[in-house]
Amino acid sequence: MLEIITPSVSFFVLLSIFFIGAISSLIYQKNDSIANFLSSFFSIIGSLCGLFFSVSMIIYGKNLSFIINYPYSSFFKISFHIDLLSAFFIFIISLISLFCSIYGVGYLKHFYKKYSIGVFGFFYNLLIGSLLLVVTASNGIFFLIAWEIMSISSYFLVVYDRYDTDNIKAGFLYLIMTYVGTVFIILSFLFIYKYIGSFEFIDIKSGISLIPLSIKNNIFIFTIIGFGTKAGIIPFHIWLPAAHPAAPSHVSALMSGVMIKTGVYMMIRLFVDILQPIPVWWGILILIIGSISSLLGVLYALTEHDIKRLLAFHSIENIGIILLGLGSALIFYSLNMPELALLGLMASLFHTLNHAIFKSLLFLSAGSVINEMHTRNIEEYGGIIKYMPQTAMFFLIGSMAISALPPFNGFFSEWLTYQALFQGVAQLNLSFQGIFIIAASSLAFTGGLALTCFVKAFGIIFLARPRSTKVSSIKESPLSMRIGMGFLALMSILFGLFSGYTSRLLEKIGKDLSIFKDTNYFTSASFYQGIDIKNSFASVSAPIIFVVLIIIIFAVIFIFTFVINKNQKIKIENTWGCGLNLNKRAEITATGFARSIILVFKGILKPSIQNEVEYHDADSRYLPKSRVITIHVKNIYNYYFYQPLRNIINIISLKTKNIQSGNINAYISYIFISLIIALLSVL
Amino acid sequence: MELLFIIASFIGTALIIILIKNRLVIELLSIGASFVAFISSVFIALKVSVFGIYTPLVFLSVDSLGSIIMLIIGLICLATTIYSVEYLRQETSKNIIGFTRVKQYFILLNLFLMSMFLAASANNPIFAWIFIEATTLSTAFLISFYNKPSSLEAAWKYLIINSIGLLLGFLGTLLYFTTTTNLGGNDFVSWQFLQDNAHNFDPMVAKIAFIFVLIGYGTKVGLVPMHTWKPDAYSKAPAPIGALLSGALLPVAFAVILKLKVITDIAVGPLFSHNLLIFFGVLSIAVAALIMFNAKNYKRLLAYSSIENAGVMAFGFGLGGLGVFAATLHMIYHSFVKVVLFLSSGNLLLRYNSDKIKNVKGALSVVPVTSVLFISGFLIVTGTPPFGIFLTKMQILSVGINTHPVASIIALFFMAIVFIGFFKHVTSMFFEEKQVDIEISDKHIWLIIPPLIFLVLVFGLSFYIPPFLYTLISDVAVKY
Amino acid sequence: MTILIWIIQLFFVPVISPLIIGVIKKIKAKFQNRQGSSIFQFYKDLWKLMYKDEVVSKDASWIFLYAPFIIFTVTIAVGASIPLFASFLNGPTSDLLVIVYIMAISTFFLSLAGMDTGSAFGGFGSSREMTISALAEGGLIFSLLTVALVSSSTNVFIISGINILNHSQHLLSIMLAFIGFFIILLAETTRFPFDNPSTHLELTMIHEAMILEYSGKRLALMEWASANKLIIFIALGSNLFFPLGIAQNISWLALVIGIIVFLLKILFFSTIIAILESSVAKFRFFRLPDLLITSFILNVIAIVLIN
Amino acid sequence: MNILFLKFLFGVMFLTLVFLHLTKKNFLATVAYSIQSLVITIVLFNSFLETNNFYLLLVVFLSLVIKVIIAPIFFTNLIKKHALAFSVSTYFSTPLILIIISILTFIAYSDKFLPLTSIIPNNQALLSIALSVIFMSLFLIINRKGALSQIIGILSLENSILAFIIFAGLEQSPGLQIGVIFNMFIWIIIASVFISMIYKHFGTLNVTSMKNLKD
Repeated sequence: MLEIITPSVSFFVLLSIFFIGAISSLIYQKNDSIANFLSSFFSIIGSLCGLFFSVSMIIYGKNLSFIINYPYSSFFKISFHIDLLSAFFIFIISLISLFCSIYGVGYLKHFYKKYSIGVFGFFYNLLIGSLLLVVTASNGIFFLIAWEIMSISSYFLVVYDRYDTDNIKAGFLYLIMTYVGTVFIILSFLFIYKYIGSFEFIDIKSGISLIPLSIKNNIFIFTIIGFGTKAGIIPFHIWLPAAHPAAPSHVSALMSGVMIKTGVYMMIRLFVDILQPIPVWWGILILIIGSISSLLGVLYALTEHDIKRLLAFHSIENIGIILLGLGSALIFYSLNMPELALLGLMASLFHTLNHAIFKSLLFLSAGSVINEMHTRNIEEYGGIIKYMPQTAMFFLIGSMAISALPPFNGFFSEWLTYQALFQGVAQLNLSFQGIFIIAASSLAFTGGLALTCFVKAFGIIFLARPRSTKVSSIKESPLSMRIGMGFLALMSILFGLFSGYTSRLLEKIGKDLSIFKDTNYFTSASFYQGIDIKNSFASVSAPIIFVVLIIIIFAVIFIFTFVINKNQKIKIENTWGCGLNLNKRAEITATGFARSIILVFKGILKPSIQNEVEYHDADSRYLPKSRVITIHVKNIYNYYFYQPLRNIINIISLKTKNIQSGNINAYISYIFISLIIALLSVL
Repeated sequence: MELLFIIASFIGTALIIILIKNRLVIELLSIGASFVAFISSVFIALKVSVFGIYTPLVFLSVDSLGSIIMLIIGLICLATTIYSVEYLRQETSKNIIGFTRVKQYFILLNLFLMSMFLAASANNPIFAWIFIEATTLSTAFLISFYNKPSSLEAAWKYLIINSIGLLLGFLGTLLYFTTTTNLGGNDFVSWQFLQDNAHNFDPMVAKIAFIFVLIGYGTKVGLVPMHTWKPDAYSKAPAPIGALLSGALLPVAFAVILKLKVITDIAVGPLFSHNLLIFFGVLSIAVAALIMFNAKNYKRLLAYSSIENAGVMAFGFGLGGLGVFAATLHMIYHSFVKVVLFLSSGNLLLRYNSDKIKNVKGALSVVPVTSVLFISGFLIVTGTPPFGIFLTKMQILSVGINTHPVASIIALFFMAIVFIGFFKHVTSMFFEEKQVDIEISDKHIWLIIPPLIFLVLVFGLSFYIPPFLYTLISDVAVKY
Repeated sequence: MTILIWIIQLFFVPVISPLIIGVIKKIKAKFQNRQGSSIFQFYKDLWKLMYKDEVVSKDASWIFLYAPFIIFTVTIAVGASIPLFASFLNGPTSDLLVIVYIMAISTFFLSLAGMDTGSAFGGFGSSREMTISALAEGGLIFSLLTVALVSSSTNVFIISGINILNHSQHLLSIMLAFIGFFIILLAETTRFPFDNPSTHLELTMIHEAMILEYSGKRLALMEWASANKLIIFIALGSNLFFPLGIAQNISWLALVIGIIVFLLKILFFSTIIAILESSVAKFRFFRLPDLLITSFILNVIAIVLIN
Repeated sequence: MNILFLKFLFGVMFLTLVFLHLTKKNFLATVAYSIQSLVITIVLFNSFLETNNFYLLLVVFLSLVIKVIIAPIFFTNLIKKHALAFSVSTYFSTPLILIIISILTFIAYSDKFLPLTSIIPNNQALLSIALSVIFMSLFLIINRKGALSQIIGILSLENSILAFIIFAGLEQSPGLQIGVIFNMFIWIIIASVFISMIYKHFGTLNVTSMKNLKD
């Protein structure tokens, strides 16, 4: 059965499902529930077909490419080329959009009377459709069209809740940054077109030798800026913590789980596949960007009190980890060690998949908490585990996966990235070894800090006593939202358990790329599904770890509850508060928790701590009524780079505005002067 | 023969309206006239796509570029007349203007459309100059329609600057006649005649002539150093007139420059005119982008966007070859999108009766359909991909990167600033919470249908170009 | 025969760890020239706690209830997969990173349990614990990495199998790595310069603060788990950096020698810790990161010096 | 008519323009303009004599009627109606104006514009005078702040272009010339209507009062 659905017609059926969904939900926008039903029905069906299509593509390992030429312009052809790499990304897109759409059915109910659901459905399906187009397009212009449709539709989803002004600001910042990124991408395609004369990826790949090295470096810089802005690497990340929280939760899950991966996809497609004979310093730069983004991403996440901003910063950190894998792959390939390059690429692809899964799980569970609490500030949460036990469980699984704790999928992709970096440290000479050591240390510190951040997040949100009265009135999220999250948690465990099998598939995907045609495997499968690095440097097996932990836990629980002191009485009392009855002021707050880490890293973060004290009566300063301490970390990128840039453009524009001085004599003198200058210059 | 229909219908309606008192008859007559004009321009376009040239009379001939422009004018005149009927009814209901003003409006409108059609189809350069001068005269009073000091100031500046520009253009066109005088006969001198014996044109005189023409008709088109009248005129004129000025008048003026450019290219070689056009094009994109960054009035914003697009067209035509094809396509898309933008800004003005950007808040909930029109118009005009203008801009840039890399990079950079500036104003106008006192109403059908038709038209044209139009455009690409 | 060795390996750590705590307390008492409790006192305390009733706070959730079991299991699992006296019990869970990240699970649940009861001490204890463990993880991975690079495999058993001569070429880097590892050992098991295990002073306690709310069986498990953790780190410290005396093949003689040598190593390590605890004062909290960063730098230098 | 007399006529035209730059009174400006258009009609008459094509006579008559008679009448009753005796001041002081005028004439006479002025070699002197008059009238519009003097500046620009064209041998067929003159006639009517409207709204003809259309 799988055989018949791989031809190109099935891809068009897949695309058409989404576009039908978009149009139909627009038509029925008058009645909210029908529009909601239609849009999520089509997106679910569409993502299911996407799953079948990509799985069959990967298993049968076939490439698909077909071209529809557009009659009116010579260089723009609607051409698709789906190799295993794009099939893998189609798999990620459809997996996450499937569960987000299921989640969305329940989540959209609270938008019913406020905004039109039909418009939401339209842009939501358009976004998923354009995501599929982005990862399969193989003509520069067609890719740019899909890329911009994706940005525009995600913009309209970010500003969907438009009565809140900072959503608008966030959306504005988002579209401006993506647009500037697209301008850089257009620039690089123009340079390529200048030397190769065509926008087709296949022609570019074959004619790559025509481009001189200096131009190739420019193209590299432009593409890094362009796709880096979309992927959210450090200097260009300022839109990500603003835009993702503004969007409805299942859209921000889709955006941070999948959309920023399109930037990574294009980096892989360009650097690994198309512009291939590349100099070494490209890989080194990506490695450095990866380590900076991962380290700073997690540090900024620690200072955050808004749950969705915290998760958005973690997306930046995980993109950094993916880039570590990619950077090491590029370095290895330019030092002609193809097996290690394949290992690095496998690590980054595996982490892309894992990050998509656990990040969207985290966003969805955070979304259902916000949906109940109507505020994103975690200082007002607390004790939610008693009211929303299943959401708490999903958030726990998500945070354990993201901080790479073993039984879950996060650990195994980070393990692979570690192996790639260790091979770098072991086999390369001194100068490269230094860079790999920096990368490995940043990965190690990021792991530790991510653990701290998610202890803070989970502890402050779900554990201990409620910090605001709203908590007592909330109830568990509706069924469809829990199903969405449940499946994602299951996926996170499954991909952890079968990490051996998935790394085999990833290796097959990697070998499909032209540069890895003849490289032999560096990792091999052992009979119990583990991943073994060559000459037994290292090996890990997920099922064994899982089985060992489960057996010992049940043994310990059995022994210590039923064998020793079976009839032990447990009394429920207040927490020991040295005689005071503990209210919410005694609990630790998010600021308190992160204060020590922030002060340790105060060189990088430059925090500013203000404390306001309110006294009972003004003159006697001895009886403070309340004391509020706020730690604020300055956004240095905004302060030192983006704000001055905006001011310069503003000043120049104010200067040019007084061309329009209102005085007619001045206007006529402009014409006269330009006439004289033109005449004198020409004659 | 259809051309005569057009002219006759416009002159007829203009004269009859003077005599009639009943308002409904006036409106029906003008709509009828513009409908006749539209139908006959379509016929002319079909004829030209078949025969290549259409000359009903000795001094009226329409080539491919002329027919495209007549098609544009025909479409836009129909839409604007229908729109202005409803627009003026709204204005009279808010008793801003009386009946005499309405009558005066329709007379001048018909004269303006007639002179534009004649200018597009004139066979002799001086003949074309006379009718472009006639368009300036007929629109002078249309701009000062609201009889407020500010609209009077705008009209005065429009009149003075345009007359100076056209006089310089007049001198320039006359200099082209040095090739013909030594032949003695001062019989009727057509474009083709000038083009045939352009080879014995003294190159230095040709250069001076082209500069005079570019500066002269450049004021009419609105390239940068000569653009100063445009923001004032477009912001003070009623919305349909603004649409006509930027949608229809701009291509007409551009056509004259292009026809004269062909003659200079034969005499002096293409490089001279290309460099000038590219210089003025990039300059217009740059200055328009920078001024647009903090405009305060959304109609002036549209004016600067027309200047920027005029710059893009000049840049396209300056590149030659594939660039000309893209620039003509860009001209068509831009004219139609500008109509959508101006007419929806007219609706905004009717609802908010202030054209300051800061007074318009939360328009998406107040006038939902108009805001959707305006936002999609904005997305089209700034060249976001799925629509046609992105393709034409990319084509111009990709042709430009080969021959003039620095200029195209500067152009791309400023196009980004245009998007950012325009987008900043659109978000501040459309997305916030609406003011309390404005009630939601978008029920005047006739205010919505014309811009909607044009939006659908642009959307359709981005994907499918009818064959006859395609032949016309490729013929233009060959000749110019 | 191997099953017997597996059983010994599994039960060795939990059985021996209370003894070590007793020994350390005895040596510290000797330094403060007082008699001190017998070295088996800790066994009795555990037995006593096992049979006492328990008080659980009403704010606590299931995490507070099940955390002790998870933490204890982690120490058992890690105890079973590291080389104690034999280096041929190679299992898939004995990869260097797996061990480090499984230990991270125990820190994760320990600090969550600390925060769960909603008392100020628990919250601050977890915050300090997480700060230290975040900074210590870098040093831990890199110190074990040096040894792994020397023996070109990250499997802990293979590292302990390498004979001592091979180390002699990289003596300097092994020594630096060991010093770094020893600092990390003190940090992870919250021994002296980082945290005073015997105090309940809320300004300084880290580990004690998190298990403040526990009582009865769960408190016993927590104490026992921290003792196991000490043994695990000592085992890693001794067998990876000085792999002499470990049984290479399954013969009774080698095994007995292995166990004896391992016990001597443990004794030696606990005397060092006890001497350290009674001679050095506890560092101020914000000087600890500098200590951890120095350990990290030492490990990096060690790696660079390898080749 | 011989070349000497034509040179005299162009000299008169040059002087009228210089006078326009310096005059303070609107009435004198209109008089200067009517003299100028008289010169142009004479020149047209001279070209009629050479080609004795009767339509040209019609053109001469039309330009005489419109430019010499009707336009000044319009302007004079405008001046009377609104009592605008004094034309508003200029941007530059009078010595500076003279310097700029001389620079412009120098540019017109320089060899840069030789190809332009030697379209017909023997009229070379006349054409360079005409070119300098074109530049001066452009400068007049820029320099003057009064609306009326700006209009007179534009009309004198038109006259100077006509003069240049006639002597560059680019004279058009009479039909087109009638069209151009008819165009000019409508332009004069509209301009005068605008002047009265400006006076009604702004109370003064000073153009600098119209500068609130900045943004």
